[in-house]
Amino acid sequence: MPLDVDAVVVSNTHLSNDYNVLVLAAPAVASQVQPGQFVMVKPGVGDDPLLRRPFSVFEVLRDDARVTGLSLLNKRVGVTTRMLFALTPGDRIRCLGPLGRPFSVTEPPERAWMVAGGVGLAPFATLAAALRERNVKTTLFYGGRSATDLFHLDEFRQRGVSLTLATDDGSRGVQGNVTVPLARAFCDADRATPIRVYACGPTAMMRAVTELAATHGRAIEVSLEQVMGCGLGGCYSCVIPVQRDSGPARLVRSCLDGPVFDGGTVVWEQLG
Amino acid sequence: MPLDVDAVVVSNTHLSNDYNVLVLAAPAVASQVQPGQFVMVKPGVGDDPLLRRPFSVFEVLRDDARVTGLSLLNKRVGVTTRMLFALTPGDRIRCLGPLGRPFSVTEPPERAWMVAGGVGLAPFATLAAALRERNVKTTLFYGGRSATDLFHLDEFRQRGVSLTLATDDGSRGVQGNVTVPLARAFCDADRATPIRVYACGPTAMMRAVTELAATHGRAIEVSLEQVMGCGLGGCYSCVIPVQRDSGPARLVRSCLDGPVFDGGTVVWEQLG
Amino acid sequence: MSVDLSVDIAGLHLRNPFIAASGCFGYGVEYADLVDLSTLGGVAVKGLFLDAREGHPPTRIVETPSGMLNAIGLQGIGVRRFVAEKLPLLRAHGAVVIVNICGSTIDEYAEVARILDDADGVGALEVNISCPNIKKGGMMFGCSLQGTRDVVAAVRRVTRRPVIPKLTPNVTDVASFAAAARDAGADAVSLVNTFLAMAIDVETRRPKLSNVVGGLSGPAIRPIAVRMVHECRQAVDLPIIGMGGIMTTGDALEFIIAGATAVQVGTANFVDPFIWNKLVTGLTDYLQRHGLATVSDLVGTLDITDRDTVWTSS
Amino acid sequence: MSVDLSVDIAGLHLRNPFIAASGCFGYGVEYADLVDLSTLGGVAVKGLFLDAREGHPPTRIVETPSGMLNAIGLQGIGVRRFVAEKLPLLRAHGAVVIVNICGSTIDEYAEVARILDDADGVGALEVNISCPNIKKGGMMFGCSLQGTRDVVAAVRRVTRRPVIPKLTPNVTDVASFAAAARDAGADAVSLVNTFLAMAIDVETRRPKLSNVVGGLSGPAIRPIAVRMVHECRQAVDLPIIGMGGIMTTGDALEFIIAGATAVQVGTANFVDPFIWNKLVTGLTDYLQRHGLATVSDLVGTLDITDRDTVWTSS
Ligand SMILES: Cc1cc2nc3c(=O)[nH]c(=O)nc-3n(C[C@H](O)[C@H](O)[C@H](O)COP(=O)(O)OP(=O)(O)OC[C@H]3O[C@@H](n4cnc5c(N)ncnc54)[C@H](O)[C@@H]3O)c2cc1C
Ligand SMILES: Cc1cc2nc3c(=O)[nH]c(=O)nc-3n(C[C@H](O)[C@H](O)[C@H](O)COP(=O)(O)OP(=O)(O)OC[C@H]3O[C@@H](n4cnc5c(N)ncnc54)[C@H](O)[C@@H]3O)c2cc1C
Ligand SMILES: Cc1cc2nc3c(=O)[nH]c(=O)nc-3n(C[C@H](O)[C@H](O)[C@H](O)COP(=O)(O)O)c2cc1C
Ligand SMILES: Cc1cc2nc3c(=O)[nH]c(=O)nc-3n(C[C@H](O)[C@H](O)[C@H](O)COP(=O)(O)O)c2cc1C
Ligand code: FES
Ligand code: FES
Repeated sequence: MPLDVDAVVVSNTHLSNDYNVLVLAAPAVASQVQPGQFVMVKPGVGDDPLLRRPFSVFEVLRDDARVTGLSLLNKRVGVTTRMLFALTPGDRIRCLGPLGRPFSVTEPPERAWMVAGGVGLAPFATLAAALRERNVKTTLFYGGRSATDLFHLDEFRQRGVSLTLATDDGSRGVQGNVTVPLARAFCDADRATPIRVYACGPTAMMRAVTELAATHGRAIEVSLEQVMGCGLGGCYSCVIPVQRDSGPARLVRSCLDGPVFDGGTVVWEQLG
Repeated sequence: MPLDVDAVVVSNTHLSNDYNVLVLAAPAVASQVQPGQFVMVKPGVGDDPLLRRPFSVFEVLRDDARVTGLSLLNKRVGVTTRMLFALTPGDRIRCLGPLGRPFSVTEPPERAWMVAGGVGLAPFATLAAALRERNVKTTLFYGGRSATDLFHLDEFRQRGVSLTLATDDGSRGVQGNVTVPLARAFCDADRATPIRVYACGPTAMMRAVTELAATHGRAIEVSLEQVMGCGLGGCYSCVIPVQRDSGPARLVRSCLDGPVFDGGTVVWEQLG
Repeated sequence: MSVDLSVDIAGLHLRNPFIAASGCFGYGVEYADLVDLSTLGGVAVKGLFLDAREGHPPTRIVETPSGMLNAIGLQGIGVRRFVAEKLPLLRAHGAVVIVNICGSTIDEYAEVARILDDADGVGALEVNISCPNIKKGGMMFGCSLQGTRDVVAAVRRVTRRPVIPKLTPNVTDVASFAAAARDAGADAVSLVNTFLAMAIDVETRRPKLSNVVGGLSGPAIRPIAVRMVHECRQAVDLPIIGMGGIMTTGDALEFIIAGATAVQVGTANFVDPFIWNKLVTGLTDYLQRHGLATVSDLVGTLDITDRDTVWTSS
Repeated sequence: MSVDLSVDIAGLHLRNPFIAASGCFGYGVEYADLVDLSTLGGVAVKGLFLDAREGHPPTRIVETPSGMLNAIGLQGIGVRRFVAEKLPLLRAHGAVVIVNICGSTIDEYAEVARILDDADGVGALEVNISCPNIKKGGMMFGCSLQGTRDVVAAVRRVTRRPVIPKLTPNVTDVASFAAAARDAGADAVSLVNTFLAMAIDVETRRPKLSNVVGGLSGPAIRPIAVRMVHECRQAVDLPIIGMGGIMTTGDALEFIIAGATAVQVGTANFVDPFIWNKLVTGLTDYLQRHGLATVSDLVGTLDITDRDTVWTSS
């Protein structure tokens, strides 16, 4: 059941000039989170900015077994993300969640390939933790502009995740888009081993990953980022063209039916 | 010449649940301030709240001889004052000033009586400093709801200001409005000694002080708080009915012609 | 002091004056887990045509200063599926249901109304003649006095339910539209719908909304909406459901004092889905503080005793 | 790349498209110490009647979400004192002066215009038929097509200066008013003036403004104003001066792309009196980045190629 809490900022760690990790004391929300779900947050006072903004839950934080809160991986792109970047401990923000359809957490023998572009890393920390609990062999394909834009690598490694990195400028990992090493991995993979692919990042990247997965006959789940007005199915702003059976594509609300979709059902050419 | 600076918050001292002193690093503004002048400030991001708000300069701060900034004495009453109350060091706010017509700083043998109600104390710290430079004998009549609402008493004493206090609940000084001890002082004062009265506080209080001063034939300057849109004469929002010669009252802009007015010229019964 | 929050609009009894605004609360059922629908004054469901509609492609909303533009395009399941699938659930949750009806033609409005008249659990019909997002229908009728009269009369003929036309603010004189609605048999009026508006992406030089223009809602429009409610109240003796940018109890009180018997809350529900309880508590407090026993003691009590005096210029 | 920011409006040459909006910049002289008036595109001075006026008693402004209401009531010194006392100073500072003229009758508009026609240093007349704050004149003319034509024609007859009626947004179809203005001899149109609106103090149940209603300005109204400029541009071939809530270069660009040749900045000047230099720098950057040599290469270049595809509902 989603809750709305006035969450206190516990810490705000700047990872680069644009990225930060914001830790919020919101145990009642955090303890319900499933991998791939999101929260709607609103920092600041006044009616401008007006609407909340959706953010994947990055980490669920624990003190021993007790859940204490959650973190967001934030990238500055506009007014709200700038505010989230500037917050200091003790500040408060509204935090509503958890919301949305989570990733399906697979089980052995299926393997998990998580494919992240930039801030698309966000949903994969919780997913990696859940996969680990089930002993799923997991690889993270992770691309960014350059080495300084790749974060939390050690944390993933510690969770037993194999890493394959790519950077636009080649300063770390393979040079180019994350789909470059991913395409190679698809070719190299044993046909007999089932693989489930999870992707989050720029739309063009998720589309390319979906096409690769289709070519290689792998299951693919994507976490889409549509503009959202409410996060609860009230406004019909967040629709995604989806084709689940024959007939024309239908516009479904990504806050209820997503943000995680079977990549094969998304009608990419009709997506904004 | 007024300047607009992006001032860093150096400190924010909470004096009570509603009052705080905000120190701003704004030397270029502060070094021009004359007693009774004000600044227009805007904290926060976004367009809500939209307009700046006027605040008297409370103190001009110095590091040895060098001016380093200024402080504001803030009382929480609405959206902007709530934001000013919540600021933390390192935050930034826009600060435009100094603006407006200052108090006339008198000279001996004239004595100065400063009459403050609540947050109306704000313009008197800089006035007291200027009076002291001229060796003017100065008294502060200062009223508040209760003892815990009277601030900076030691600072005024250190500047050689005599204090006469009043509280609504009698917890400090005379019980009642600050006009109670003031009325007595007017009666007790030597007719031959010239006295200039400066008042700032609730409108009803300033009106009462003006009437007392008129009765006793004393000069009276009041600092009025009209809602201000621009602080620069552009919007005509801040008008005050003033009668300077015969003929009807005229509406003059208090950001240019004030906020300090000769109390005797204000048409109090027509003032909002 | 115990206070009575209930109000009556054209014979429809509402537990309190707070209604979820059409298009901002889905079909109501989306919120049933979060909010006890029976504690709301009413639920105005998303605008319904006779048939299912696709709506506009994304981008469908854009945030603007203290407001938002929407061009959803009335995506919806059509009135028959609504009656079959959603209405029973709403009834089960104890919601007072106001159905927002749309049409591309007068006949379509009448047909939608007729189908709803046969259905159980419809409290009132809100006739959407003011949606700025569709080319045919909607604004076409809502910006013409004759169109307003024609649609209202056609719906009036086929239903026993209260008929509440929803007026557009995109007109010179909204009170004349309220009067036209009354003359054609309306039981009350809702106002305002959204303001026709647009936003441009200056880098691409293209409209931000796929539909080019959309409707502006939210606190930005509140002062205009309050003025329009005040004008209608002065000109026409018909119950008013007021809306436009209500975010707090204080905002709702502005509409009620200006003349609204009930209010709708739209955009604010996006920002705070748990707003309903706060509104009820806030209103209860206000009435108690002001020694008022009922909401109707407050409706239209704006005091505009002339305060003007004569001034000369400076 | 060097870019040319200058624009021509009906023969009036502006150094750049940024004009201080009437009523938001006093008589211009108030700002002369702060801002080099010759670096502005133009200065539209406070609305002037024939005689001095007292205006409304305070409270004259109220802040609203991302906007403000004003009911100043056109306090002013009258056109003759303006010509004698302010105009020479404005000329000395090198300002391009646009005089905003008002009248309670058509004769008064004409008389004010005639006096200004004789004066040196008047760049253009902006005819205020749209101020919502006065009972007679203003909106009375601005909300009627015939009134608009009559005022514009009367002013046209007595002046050689460019005549620029300023349109009210409080109408159903603003483009029809632009067309009426053009037919009556206008050289350009300004839009928008403020939106009639109100705010209520719920504790006292009295309007917050002494004048009950006032005009809404500021970023809150921007999306509606941009839409209206777009509509006028599509319907009428007349230069447009656009305004309403411009706070940044990006906002100004929305108006220019929608069809405005120049823009006015009002409320933003209250928030940031040093905005002018930022607007000029921002526009220069934008033109360079987009490889455009002049502002007119940008005017009305909104691309509304249809992006709609057919969807079915969900
Ligand atoms: C389910 C979901 C999960 C997300 N998780 C994260 C996350 O973990 N970390 C993170 O940094 N971001 C995440 N996002 C994206 C984040 O919501 C947007 O960056 C944010 O809404 C932008 O807000 P703003 O006020 O800073 O930008 P605005 O000032 O509103 O807009 C700036 C620019 O961003 C674009 N934009 C606005 N909203 C979105 C959106 N929802 N998606 C993409 N672009 C948008 C605008 O079109 C505009 O060009 C997620 C989005 C969704 C839908
Ligand atoms: C020249 C001048 C100097 C001032 N100096 C100080 C100072 O040193 N310290 C201080 O705390 N305050 C000072 N004030 C008052 C201060 O400007 C207001 O308290 C402030 O504008 C309220 O802003 P807000 O956003 O918090 O309130 P809002 O949310 O805007 O309004 C809350 C309430 O305050 C009232 N209000 C709004 N503006 C004013 C105003 N200008 N004066 C009085 N009431 C107002 C409103 O009507 C409303 O009832 C001064 C005012 C002026 C004109
Ligand atoms: C996303 C969205 C969808 C809307 N859909 C409808 C609708 O279907 N029918 C209708 O009459 N009004 C519709 N409206 C208008 C609202 O019901 C309401 O009149 C308007 O938003 C003003 O209220 P608010 O400022 O509280 O949102 C919609 C508004 C929004 C924001
Ligand atoms: C305080 C104030 C006074 C105004 N006075 C006038 C006026 O005298 N004549 C006029 O045509 N418009 C007047 N306006 C309207 C502005 O010129 C402008 O059209 C409107 O404010 C929208 O622009 P903005 O949002 O940039 O302020 C006034 C606006 C404000 C805020
Ligand atoms: S965000 Fe409102 S319906 Fe999905
Ligand atoms: S505050 Fe604008 S004229 Fe005084």
